[in-house]
Amino acid sequence: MDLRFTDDERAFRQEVRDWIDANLPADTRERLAAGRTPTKEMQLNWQKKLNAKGWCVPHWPAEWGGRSDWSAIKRFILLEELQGTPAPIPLGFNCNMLGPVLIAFGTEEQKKFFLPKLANLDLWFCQGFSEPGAGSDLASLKTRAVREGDHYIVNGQKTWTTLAQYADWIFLLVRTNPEATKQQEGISFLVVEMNTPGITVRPIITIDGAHEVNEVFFDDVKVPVANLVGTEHRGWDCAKFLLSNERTGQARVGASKDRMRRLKLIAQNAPGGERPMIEDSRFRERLVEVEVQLKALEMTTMRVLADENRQLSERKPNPASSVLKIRGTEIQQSISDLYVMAAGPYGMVGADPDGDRWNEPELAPEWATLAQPTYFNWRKQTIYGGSTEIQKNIMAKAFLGL
Amino acid sequence: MDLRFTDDERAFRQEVRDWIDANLPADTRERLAAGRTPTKEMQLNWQKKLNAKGWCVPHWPAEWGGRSDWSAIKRFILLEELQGTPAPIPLGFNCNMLGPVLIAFGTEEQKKFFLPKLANLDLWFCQGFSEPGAGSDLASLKTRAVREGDHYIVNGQKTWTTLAQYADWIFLLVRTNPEATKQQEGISFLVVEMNTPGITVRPIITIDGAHEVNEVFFDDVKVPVANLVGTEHRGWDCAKFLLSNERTGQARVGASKDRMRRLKLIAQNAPGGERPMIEDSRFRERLVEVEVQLKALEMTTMRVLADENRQLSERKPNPASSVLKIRGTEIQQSISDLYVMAAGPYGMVGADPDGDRWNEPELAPEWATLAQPTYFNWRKQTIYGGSTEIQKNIMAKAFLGL
Amino acid sequence: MDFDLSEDQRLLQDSLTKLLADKYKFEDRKRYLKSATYWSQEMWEAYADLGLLGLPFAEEDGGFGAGPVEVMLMAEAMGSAITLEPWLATVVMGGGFIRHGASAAQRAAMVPQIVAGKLKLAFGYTEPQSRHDLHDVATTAKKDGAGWVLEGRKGVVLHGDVADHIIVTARTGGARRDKSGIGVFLVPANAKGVTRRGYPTTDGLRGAEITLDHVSLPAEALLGDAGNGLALVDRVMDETIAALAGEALGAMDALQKLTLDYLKTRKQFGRPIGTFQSLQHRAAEMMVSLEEARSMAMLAAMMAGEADALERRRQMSAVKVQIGRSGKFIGQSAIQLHGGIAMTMEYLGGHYFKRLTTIDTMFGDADHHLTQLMAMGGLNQAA
Amino acid sequence: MDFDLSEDQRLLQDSLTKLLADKYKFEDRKRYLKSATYWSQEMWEAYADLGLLGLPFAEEDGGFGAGPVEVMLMAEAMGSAITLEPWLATVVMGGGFIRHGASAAQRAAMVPQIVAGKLKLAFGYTEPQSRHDLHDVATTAKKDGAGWVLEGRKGVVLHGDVADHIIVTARTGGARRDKSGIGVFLVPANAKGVTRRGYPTTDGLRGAEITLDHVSLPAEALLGDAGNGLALVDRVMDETIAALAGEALGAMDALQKLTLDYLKTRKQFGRPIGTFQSLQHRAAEMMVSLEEARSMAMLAAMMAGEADALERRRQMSAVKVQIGRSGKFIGQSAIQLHGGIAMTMEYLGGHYFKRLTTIDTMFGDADHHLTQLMAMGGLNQAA
Repeated sequence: MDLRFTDDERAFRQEVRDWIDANLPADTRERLAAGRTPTKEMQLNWQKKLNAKGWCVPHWPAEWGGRSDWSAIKRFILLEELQGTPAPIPLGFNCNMLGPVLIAFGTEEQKKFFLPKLANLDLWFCQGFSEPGAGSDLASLKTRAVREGDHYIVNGQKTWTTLAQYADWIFLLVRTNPEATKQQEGISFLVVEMNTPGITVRPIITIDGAHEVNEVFFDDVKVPVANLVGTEHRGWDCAKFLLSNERTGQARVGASKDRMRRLKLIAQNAPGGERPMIEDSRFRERLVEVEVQLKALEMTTMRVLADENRQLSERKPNPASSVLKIRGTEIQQSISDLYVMAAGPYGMVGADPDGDRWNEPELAPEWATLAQPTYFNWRKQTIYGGSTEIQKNIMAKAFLGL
Repeated sequence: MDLRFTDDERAFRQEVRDWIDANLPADTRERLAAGRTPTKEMQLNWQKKLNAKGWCVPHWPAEWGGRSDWSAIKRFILLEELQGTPAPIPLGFNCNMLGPVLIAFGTEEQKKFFLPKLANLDLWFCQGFSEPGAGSDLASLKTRAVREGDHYIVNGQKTWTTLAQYADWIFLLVRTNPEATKQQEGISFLVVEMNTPGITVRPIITIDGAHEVNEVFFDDVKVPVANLVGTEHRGWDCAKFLLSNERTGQARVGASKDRMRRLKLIAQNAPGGERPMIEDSRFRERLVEVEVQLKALEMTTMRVLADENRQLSERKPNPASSVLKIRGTEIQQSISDLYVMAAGPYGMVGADPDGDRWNEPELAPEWATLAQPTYFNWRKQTIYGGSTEIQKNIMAKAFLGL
Repeated sequence: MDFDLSEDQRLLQDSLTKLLADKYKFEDRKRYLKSATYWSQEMWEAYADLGLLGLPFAEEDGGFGAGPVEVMLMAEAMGSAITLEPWLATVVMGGGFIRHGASAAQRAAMVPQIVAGKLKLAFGYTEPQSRHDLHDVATTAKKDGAGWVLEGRKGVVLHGDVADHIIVTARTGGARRDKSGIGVFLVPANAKGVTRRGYPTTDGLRGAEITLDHVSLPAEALLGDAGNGLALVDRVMDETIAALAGEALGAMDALQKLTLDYLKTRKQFGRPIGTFQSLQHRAAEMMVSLEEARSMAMLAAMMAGEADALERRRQMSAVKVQIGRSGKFIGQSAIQLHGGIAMTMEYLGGHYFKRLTTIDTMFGDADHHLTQLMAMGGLNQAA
Repeated sequence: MDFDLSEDQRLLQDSLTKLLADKYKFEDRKRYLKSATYWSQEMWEAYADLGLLGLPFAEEDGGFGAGPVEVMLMAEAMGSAITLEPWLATVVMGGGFIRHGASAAQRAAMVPQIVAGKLKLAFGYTEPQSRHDLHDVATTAKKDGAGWVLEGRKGVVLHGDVADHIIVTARTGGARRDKSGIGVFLVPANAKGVTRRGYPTTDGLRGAEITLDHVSLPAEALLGDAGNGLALVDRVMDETIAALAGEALGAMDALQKLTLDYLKTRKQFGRPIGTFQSLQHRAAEMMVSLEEARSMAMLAAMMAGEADALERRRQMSAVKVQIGRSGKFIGQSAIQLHGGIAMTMEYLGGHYFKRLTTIDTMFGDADHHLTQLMAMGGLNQAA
């Protein structure tokens, strides 16, 4: 047992850091540092650079651009540095969700056509899983796909579709056999071009004023049968595989560390009564409480990574992995709450109703005006990707034997 | 809406306070102030005094010594002053549990025989409800009573029987009809003399080292049929009635206020590093947090009392009452935890294995050596009298409609 | 001790509740948000008709002489509809300064105007550096003959964009964070040197940044004592916190109801989600927290008029801590129990959550008041 | 980075786990508690046979040269059986002072004795006024020729009743709370002027009050520097906290398992209580808390040997905060999920709860270390 990073690992971290510094456009870094999401152009530009460097999909097999010589820890170091700079991270829908599914379940043609484009973000994918009636109970989805010759005819509605407004394609779950005895059976996994006739995207504006998610309507949408991934009616296998991937990413340790680092810097100057905010005892105490939790999360992430480093055959379900989503999201929410506290009354300055957020230094610092919207937005963390309640249900079954 | 105490109420409080000061023996007050329970003699002596004053059972009907001219608030003031002195409060088993049950369900003979003795503690009752297999699921009790002529023959086991070692009598639930279709049916409510042959009391020592609760075994115990309270097989009605009584007492606001007052005094001298403990910012913060919760609990108690002041016919189930048990017990536990914090390392000084607790000032102050045992003991608060989980289940049904 | 409402109180409560049920549905509110003022002039007039704008003013000044209990009841009703109008700013805050600080002549001139809905007020006390500290005042008031000249900036002034008069704190003496040397001034919004910029607050209400650039005011613009204005501010703030506690309570109560409805109707895994024990228990904890807030809002109404300022401030800090804690717990829990739906602008629930967040922020958040309470020795002073 | 145990580590762990499974059942423990020393001499000898008493000492001194990872593994196993023997006091605490503070001659004399189970040590640092502050030392050490004379009182000395030597802090200069002017002294328990009174601690272990009444000591009784002993104390304390984190982890893990077993077997309302979702979720939260503690215990083992004292103390404070928080949450939850049964002396569960409570108290509770961490600027210093 040796819990320190090796010299190699430390050297790699420095290499990543130097390369990011040399290549990341200043406007991208600034926008992300303020806690905002990258623009579409920023994401495209950066992911292509990363991919050219060979750092976009290291977890894929070598033949598809992956780096099988990398340890899980090395992959984590890259991710942590990207989150910590902060820089855009490779689009999850492409690289962590659809990519691995295609590698495991796709045909050779599908792999050849899609994988390079996913890595290079030549195609932007979004995810069509949730439906208005199927949230935590994903398997109760109702969107139908009926086979007619070489096509499926898809009808139904997806919701919470993140960045559908940017997407070229969507991967989705559809019900192909409504007669199946179990809900999980009779579901299929399709990929569909967003510009197919019959698809309508409607924005959902969230309480922070952002347009991040959408409803996607399917009205007699014709999808070639070749767009089926895996076996017909067995799409649930793909979905389960997809949802179990990349647990360590969910903890977002690098991002949280960066947010904390910035908050401490901010609080050294932000007004906090007699002294700067960092000297406020309640603030400092809450800050330190989160630091301790975050350190435990970081160590736990390492433990899970060490497991991922093992051969699949040696791996046992690791209860530590359950910490990652539950605490990782709680910590992110706590940090957003600390920003609200630090912002104080000026945190109430809201968005310009005519469009973009205020960003006029004479009114309030950008971090302060973003504090409450971010806090609002991050309530989603404990809801999506398997809510905290669902996580605990899973734990009770998988690890506790209850 | 006028939330202040009336002049009458204030005068009554002063009267109570003066009377307690004049009548409570110093050794009783000191023992209770240290956070210990009264000895049997102290309880007997004090309750008889209270009863002679007419202050023991004010909530009973006038013919049995009650004070129908008193408002619920007046009763509360008395209770709060007793808890706050602190002085022993009238034995709950006698005055708040069995007494009201007899008044509602007992025969004239039972009332005449028992009620005066209950009030005056001429008979000390204990409660035989819980069984090893019937905790939260009280109605699953297994102790049997089989009728044979003029007697029931009782066999079975009760547990968690508080102060059974002091008791002259026990009231208990027994199963008289094991064939009943619902668990709650076929249960009867009996009163039994503790010196009846076949009854064995075995102490349960709790983790704080105290002997407060017992197991009580019934081995062919002959109980006269005249000792049945209410209707045979309908004992659940008595039990439900009993459990729904005196919700406001469960909050123990007066006791918690007294414990907090003492803690603040203690902390003014207890070592806390450079300055006394009261100046320790974490301690003070936790203290103030509890003060706020306790104030909310006190106001909530008042609201529920105001309801109890209404005619029965006007009363609606008041969701505020659910706060009392849940938060009241949490607050008591939090206070016990604050004592542990204040005691610091000297809180680890444990009980003398040969008998009584250390009480030698040269070792550590008594409050400090009692801090951890009290903290251990008070974990029971959220377990007994309907655990917090059971309370939430009840709320979900009764108030939330879930 | 008596928790029942009087007949008059009940009538007042019913009339506003009925008005809001009728005219302040979620769709109405969306419409009001799109109007020129971002709130409803029509509702403002309806409040005037109901007498709500004159509620706390003395009858001899043209008001209705109601007390903190009535104010709390109205605030509670408004909270349950998350109303947008400048009632708190004009009647409770502004009105508080007029009641406790203005001369008889000023009251005679202003109160009837307020009561009629023709005069709106706002209170500016936050400054870029002040955070929640009411005594942190960099804005200066310099004597100029019989009058005063004000110079400085006030931020996040609730409804400062539409107020006819802005009441501001300004330093007449001493250093920036001294507790003495603070005066309270009544500044006509159209006075020369006053510029203001309105914006929405995060909860959809209105705030404004107000710049005072050599603003000349007559002697009577000073409300109360030139050097001891902080006591007046504290008094009005405590009344405001009491009203805000009522508003928070109304919002929490409505959000709790909305959540319970959702738990009963939303189905997942083939049954209403409200049948899942973990969600039932969370809902039960929300109710406990709600009832604590209700108790403390009542305490606030009881203590708002307390003469002992230290005792009053202690209790109000405790109230603000509770409101903040309950609001956060109920707000966060409601979102969590709803899932994604409550995170959309199109759903009412998220708007309560946002309002509860700003209610915590306003006049000092729970952490701030906890610290204040610690400094004041806590609630129950050791003998 | 590598979380796997080496073959040697695994063997060591297995041998102690096996020994304890065999000889440290709950009934055995009750028996040991009733023996003359209130712990088991037989087990002490068994630990010696396994090499546990010499674990961290250098091989050249007669030890086994093991590191903090091995110490943590042993402590974890002992925590899972809540062992009673003075291993932490003798080997980790006492041993720490011998390793880092004693001369080569002292080490040569003492280490083989310790390893053989023939010498027991204790560390006295608490004083009636000191609370958790290691630098708060009223006990004095006055120069007396080449030697020293000690005067004072040490309290709650873990296993001080049976130790052959008591290691104590004493003030060689400066004022009571100065961080300099503290020396560390090795005091034979049978020295003239030493009186001690043993008692059980709340968790069933042993503590002692030790009075030093004009105790004359030779020059070599001083371990390390006469005025800079605090650095030595800090170093040993940090190693002790790392071991204690392991012990806490063992206790939490065992208590969690016990609770899960109970949830699966105890029936109420006609079904195992572990089928109730609210209890499942509480158990899941316990597991999250347990895994956090496990991660931080590993961090402790990693940082126990860190040369940068400030960085080491920061991390150890974070560890102690986590251990305290997790121990309290898991302990309280375990009792709650069990119901009354876990509150009885006859049930194992409550004893874990009590031990976890004293583990939090020892060497500064979570609140103390949170405050320490705040004073040190937190874990991750702003750049």
